[in-house]
Amino acid sequence: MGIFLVSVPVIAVLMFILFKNSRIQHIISLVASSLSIIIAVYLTRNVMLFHSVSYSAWGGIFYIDYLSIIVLDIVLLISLIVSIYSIGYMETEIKHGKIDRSRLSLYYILMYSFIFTMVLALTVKNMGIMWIAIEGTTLSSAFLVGFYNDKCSLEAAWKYVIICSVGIAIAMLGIIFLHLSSIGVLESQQFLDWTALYDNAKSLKSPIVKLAFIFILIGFGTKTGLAPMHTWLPDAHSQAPSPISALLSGVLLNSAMYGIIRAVAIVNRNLGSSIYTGRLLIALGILSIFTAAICILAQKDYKRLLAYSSIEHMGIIAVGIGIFTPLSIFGALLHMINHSLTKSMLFLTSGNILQKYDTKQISKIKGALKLLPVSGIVFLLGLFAIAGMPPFSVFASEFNIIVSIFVAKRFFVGSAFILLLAIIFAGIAVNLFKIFYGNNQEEDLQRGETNIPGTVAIVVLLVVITITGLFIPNELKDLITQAQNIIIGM
Amino acid sequence: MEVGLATNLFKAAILFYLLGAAVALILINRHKLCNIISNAIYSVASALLIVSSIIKIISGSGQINISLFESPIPFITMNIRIDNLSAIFLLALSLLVLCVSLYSMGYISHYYGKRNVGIFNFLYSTFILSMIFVFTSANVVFFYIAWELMSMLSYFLVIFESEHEGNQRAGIIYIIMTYVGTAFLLIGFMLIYSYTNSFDIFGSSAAIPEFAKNIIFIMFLIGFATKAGAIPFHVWLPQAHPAAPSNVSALMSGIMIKTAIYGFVRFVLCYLGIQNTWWGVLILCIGIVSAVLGVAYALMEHNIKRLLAYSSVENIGIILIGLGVCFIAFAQENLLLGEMALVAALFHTFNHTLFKGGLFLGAGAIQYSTHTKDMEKLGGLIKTMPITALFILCFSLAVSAIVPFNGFVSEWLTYQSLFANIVSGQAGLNILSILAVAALGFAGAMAAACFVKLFGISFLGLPRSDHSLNAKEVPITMKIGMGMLATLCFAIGLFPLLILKLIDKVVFSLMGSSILEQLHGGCGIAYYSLNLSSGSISPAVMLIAIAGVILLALLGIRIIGGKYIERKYGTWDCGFEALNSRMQYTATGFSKPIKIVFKILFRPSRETVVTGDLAYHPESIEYITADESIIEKYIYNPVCERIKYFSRRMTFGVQTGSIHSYLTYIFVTVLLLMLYNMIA
Amino acid sequence: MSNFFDTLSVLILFSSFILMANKMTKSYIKTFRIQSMLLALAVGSMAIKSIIEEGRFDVLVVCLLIIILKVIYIPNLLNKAYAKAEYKVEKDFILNIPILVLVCCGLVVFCYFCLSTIDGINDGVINVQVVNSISVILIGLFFMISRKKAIGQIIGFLVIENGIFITAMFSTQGMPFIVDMGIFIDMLTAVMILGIMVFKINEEFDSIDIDKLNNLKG
Amino acid sequence: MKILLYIVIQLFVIMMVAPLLNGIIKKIKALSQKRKGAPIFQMYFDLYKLCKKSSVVSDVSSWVFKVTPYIVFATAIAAALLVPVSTMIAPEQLPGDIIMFVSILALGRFFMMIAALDTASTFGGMGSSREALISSLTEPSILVSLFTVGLISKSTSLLQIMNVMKDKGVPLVHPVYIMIFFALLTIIIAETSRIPVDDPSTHLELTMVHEAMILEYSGRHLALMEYGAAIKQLTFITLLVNILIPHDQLIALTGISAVMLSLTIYLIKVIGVCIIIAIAEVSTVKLKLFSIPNLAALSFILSVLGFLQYFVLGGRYV
Repeated sequence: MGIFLVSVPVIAVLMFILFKNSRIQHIISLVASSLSIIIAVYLTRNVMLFHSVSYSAWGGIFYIDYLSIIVLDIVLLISLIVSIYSIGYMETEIKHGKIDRSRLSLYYILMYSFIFTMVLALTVKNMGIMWIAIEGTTLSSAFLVGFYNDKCSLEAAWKYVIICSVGIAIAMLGIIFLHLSSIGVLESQQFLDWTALYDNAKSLKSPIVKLAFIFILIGFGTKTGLAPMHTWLPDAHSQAPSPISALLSGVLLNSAMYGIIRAVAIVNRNLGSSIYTGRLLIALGILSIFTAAICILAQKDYKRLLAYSSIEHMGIIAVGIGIFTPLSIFGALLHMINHSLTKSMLFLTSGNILQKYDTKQISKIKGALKLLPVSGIVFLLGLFAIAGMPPFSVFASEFNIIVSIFVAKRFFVGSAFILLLAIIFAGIAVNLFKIFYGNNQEEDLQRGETNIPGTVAIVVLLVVITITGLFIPNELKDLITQAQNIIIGM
Repeated sequence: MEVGLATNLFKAAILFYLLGAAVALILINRHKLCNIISNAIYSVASALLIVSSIIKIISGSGQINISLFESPIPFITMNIRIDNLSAIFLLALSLLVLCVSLYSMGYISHYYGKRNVGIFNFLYSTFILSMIFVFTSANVVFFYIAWELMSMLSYFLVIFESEHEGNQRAGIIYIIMTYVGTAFLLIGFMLIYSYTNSFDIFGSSAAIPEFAKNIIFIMFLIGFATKAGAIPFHVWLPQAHPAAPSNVSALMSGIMIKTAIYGFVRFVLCYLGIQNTWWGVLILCIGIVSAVLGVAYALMEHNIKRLLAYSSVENIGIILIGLGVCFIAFAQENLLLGEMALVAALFHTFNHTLFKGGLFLGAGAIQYSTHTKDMEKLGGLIKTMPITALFILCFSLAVSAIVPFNGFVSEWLTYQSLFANIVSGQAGLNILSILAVAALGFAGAMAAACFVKLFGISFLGLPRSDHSLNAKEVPITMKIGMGMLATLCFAIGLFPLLILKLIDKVVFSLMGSSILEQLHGGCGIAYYSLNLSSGSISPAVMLIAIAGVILLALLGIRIIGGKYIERKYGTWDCGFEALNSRMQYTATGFSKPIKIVFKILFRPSRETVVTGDLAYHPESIEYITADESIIEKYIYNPVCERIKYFSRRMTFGVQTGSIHSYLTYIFVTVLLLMLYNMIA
Repeated sequence: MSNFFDTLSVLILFSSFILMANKMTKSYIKTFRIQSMLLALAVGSMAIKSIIEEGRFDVLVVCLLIIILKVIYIPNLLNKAYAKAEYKVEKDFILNIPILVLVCCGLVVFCYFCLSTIDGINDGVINVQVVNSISVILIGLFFMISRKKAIGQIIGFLVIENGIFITAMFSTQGMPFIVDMGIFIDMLTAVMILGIMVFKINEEFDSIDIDKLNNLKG
Repeated sequence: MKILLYIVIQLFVIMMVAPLLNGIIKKIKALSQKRKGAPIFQMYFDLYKLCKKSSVVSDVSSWVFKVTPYIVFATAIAAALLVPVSTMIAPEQLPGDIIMFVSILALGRFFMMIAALDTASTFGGMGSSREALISSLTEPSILVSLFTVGLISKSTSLLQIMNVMKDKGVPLVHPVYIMIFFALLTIIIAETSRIPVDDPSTHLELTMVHEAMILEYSGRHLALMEYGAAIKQLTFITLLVNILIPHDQLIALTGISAVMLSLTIYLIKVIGVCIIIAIAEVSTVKLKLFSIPNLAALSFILSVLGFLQYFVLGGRYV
């Protein structure tokens, strides 16, 4: 079944290559993503029944447990919504003549290979292959970032590939050291297998593990967008087509963060304390939030602003993991989910705004609430949500993380954290709120939504994040709690 | 049994508000119907809430507990606990909401067809609900959620007329200030939790060390002072309150900023307990500054609603003076004085809710019939809108602390508590208290001037523009809304014990002893405290005296001078024939002397623009005066500029666009972390 | 045997010094080719060793792949990509060449100090190979920083790859086979994608000067 | 019973004496200018005449205009009722204290100010705006000084204060009271619109404040206004003399004769203060509006100094 999960995108890619008719391609993508959702649901059930799912195929490298299933579900859910959204979006782009119809299949091919690499990264237990998959995500999304083939997007793509590849290469170095530290502890068929590494973490060579960790942190941190390795992120997110931005920000960052979490779990178990990793993670996390705050204050481009806000939230998750108490891990995982949903909603909405106004400049946009009755409201509420206003879901997880920081008696970190969040909200309010009101100068824009299905999907997302702010199903809670136990090691 | 009744009434009220919200959304396209029905529902709900809270207070110091729901997410639990303190604030809230809702039936009618009344009423009711929950939440998380919701919803209401640039700016300043303030609150709550491991508002703070309590107090001070709009955290208030529709401004200025007072009493006084005298001193100082500066800036405004907003700052200052004395007294274990100061503060809170709400409704009425908020365009409205004029006169007298209206009684209590706070032996405090007395006096006189200006310029004299010339009296429902408030102000002014008894019960249930024995004598108030016995007043008697004298005067003059003969004639114009409305004193002119005397506060600037080349016959001469608040000029604007500059520099310094610098970051990070690894 | 590997690692390190000291685009590629040859030599000898000792042939395959890809294919690809590039000599660096080389020496020393304390790398006698190969990685990264043209970036990236590869080889006698394969595939695609992008950039900006790519800031 | 008696006597004394003072002051001024001047009782005649006259009402004005004179008059009287002319006739409890006293006067002033704006005349606006300035300048010092004496006698009730002061004998020897005395004197000059703050005997628009506000009034309304002003003035003087120069402790007699004696002494004191005021008027010139703050500041500083003298620095009192 897991094999199907991995193979669905591959098959989809092949079919895209075969069928050139765009309508058929839309259908294929819908079918593929909904199929993978169904499989994901099935897998989730299995995981909840048997605690983990693994397959003998390909030397048994496929292994899914609570942690990976959470991230996996996020990936597939977002990709379903994105594929729904993409139909309307791409059609409009073609109508506006931004791209010609022939590139549609390229879009889908790249998008599904992107999804494939992410699914692969989350379903294998061999760190080497996970690394390969994550490098794969860079390569497959490179041309998506540069999809419009203009100066800016090419530049963004170039920076994206170079910086991420270098970072990932450093991560590889870390993995090699992890491998080195495990030589003599594991026998050869379970080399680099993180379940094995985790089980025997106590007997690994700590000095090398520590060395390995810093390289892994830098490497995957680059992909996660932790400052100061975040520099590729605003460019890529702002230049990619909006659905892809949603995928990048809502999904890719989480997959990279997943790698870090795995490493942290092993290292902390090996060292027997979270001080070593905690210092680094909290430092990088706060630094990311700070950088995001500063940049958001001075931002003129709304997609870049959203991108910086992603950096901020990755920082928050990093801090949560750095604290490394059950509560903070719970908060971090919950925050992963909430941030993915909220942020991808925002990026998709920004896609609608972009298509309506045909500019990324905040100053050129006025009266979004009038022109886009649905998207406008969703975007406004979404901004409140991403800033952590109750009753939206981001608030709940942020609150958990903040509480855990203070319970860990790290008062200065906590206060800085809260104040920085306030500054970020201020930045968003100052820069972005003005797009909603007033009347836009050029009158030729007519009122109303393009891309109805996409808008419906967005509204669904909004409803979801509003409800989950106050209430989450117990199954999800168990899932997260189990994952947290896996990380903490109980 | 009574408590049970109160509980059920409370639940019913909540359900009614929800119902109203639902109705507003259902009838979203039938503007008139939607407005009438939902406002009727809100009025009913408020009536229920009034009864419920009164029953609650009278029925003694028990508590109403309602558990709403428990979320699977950690800490997200919502349960309600109403004690007398919550109840008195609920009473104020519901009284105001009742009047405002009646008023809105008429007031909103000018939105029909233009704006989305359904959304408005939905926001309106949810806003009220959020405030109710702020007053009644039993755990910090729920309080925080309600607090944030209150800010967000009120923000939406502030920018409801969002097509004006000014309103957008006001909304942004408001939401930012309140969010940052709340961040400080959150830090405070978190510190509390980190020591006590509980979010229970009614829990004990024994586990918190002294030092931490001071920090927490500072955090709360910043947070709540921001919401209260006390100087120097007030900048949002004169922006946001005028921007909102008037019935919302009435709610915001009348009760929303009081949530901060509730917060002070609930969290600092009841939860933390007063540790040091300097807490009270700090609050007292803030109060003094707010009272003086607030009214001073109010006097300079000629936009009615901005004037009222600044006057809210002043009244918050007066309330804070009361609170400050209360805190000082409790810090020195002077229970009786502390309780009286608390009574004074709560009573003034209550009164301010009534008359400031009324004033904003009045401003709304003016705007409704003249379509302007600018005094310079008004005048002579007393002829076209006599009833409204009468009501606004009452509110003006009340807010200027003049007998026989309610404002006077609470200020009297504040004076008395300051009076009692002065005992020989504590030099610093004495000086502070006497300064507070002086400040109160100054504020009182300035407030009187301020509202003479408001009433005199906009209602008396000749109409200064067509706006006021063709004004019409407002619909009956609006009059009812204002009238009820005016009546309340007058009644409470005459028989203060009506409310004082309730407030005394509140204080009794908080502090365990009552000062009702000191507040004796039918409708008079007298206060005797520790070895000093000071005066007693009786507004009613004074009123009777005044009335008697007036009758006597009428009688006497009738006897001496015979029948009253009156000749109508033009105003004295020094023989210059064509006296016109532009020759009246303007609002600006009225406050000019004070502006000049207190230059230091207003930084007045003026310029004369002469167009046309002819030296002696210019085409036009334009005379522009401006003044700006020193707080903005010297604190907020520079800071904002710095932040903006810094952030832009940083942003372009970090995100340079050159891939080499990006790679350098990674490179340096690698080296640093390797060093860290070597050291750690 | 280990002396032999030490010598090789030193040579590889030295080759990256040469790379850093270079100005000519062509000689970048040459130097990289030489480095890859050295790498192949190391891996090859290791392969022979492993065949003799354990009868594993996968290392040999890896060695062949290196020869095919890194020694032959990629250099040719790069040469083609730069055949029509308008410039042959790189003029401006962030620092001048001698200082760059000195900085590289500093990097080696730094690595030595940072790693020598770690037991596992320093069990009794310090594992020179690991130190050298990590220095190679850092130098590769530094090379990317120091060169302004796109080719500098690609070469630097490849040098980093080499560094990682020999680290893997020297420290752990080779990663699991499948991982090696994956790495190769990734590297190949990466280089191809970069090549394509270089073409596109050349069209859009009519130059491959990376410094022209600075529209996205703030 | 006693309260009724009090009201009757108090009203009688106040209403009889109040107009007299203006006469006296005017007389003294005239004599000092080598004029004969109007008879002392001139103001009674004026009031009588005004009552008989019909009144001209501006057609712009509203009911506020006509109500105001009665309210001003009534508030003046009501305020006067709070300041007993002699402690002998006073009941135990009065329905108001310092703060009530100030607030009652504020009521009258409020109406006077809006009435001035009611007629749309420039003078009125000018007058009320200046009145606003002056009142807000004097309010703090009047409160501080009254509070100081109140604190010394541990009460804010004027009657109480007078009683305590009475027991202190002749308090003026103590520095505190001297300062309070002069502070209050300055306030009286400002409040009763006398030179150097205001010139009651001019209609020059540059100088007038109080006159500008009642400029539109005529007939019985004017009478009430003038009478109210006179009563207010007397009330302030009573406040001053009965608090700071108590005399009842000197009277050994009891019964009606004592009251008579006390009242006569009271009259003498009042006239004495009038003479001081008159001398001040003749010996100074009217300040320009923007120098009034200095005067107010002076009186404020005096009152605060008095407070400091007593409460912070010393703490001992006679």
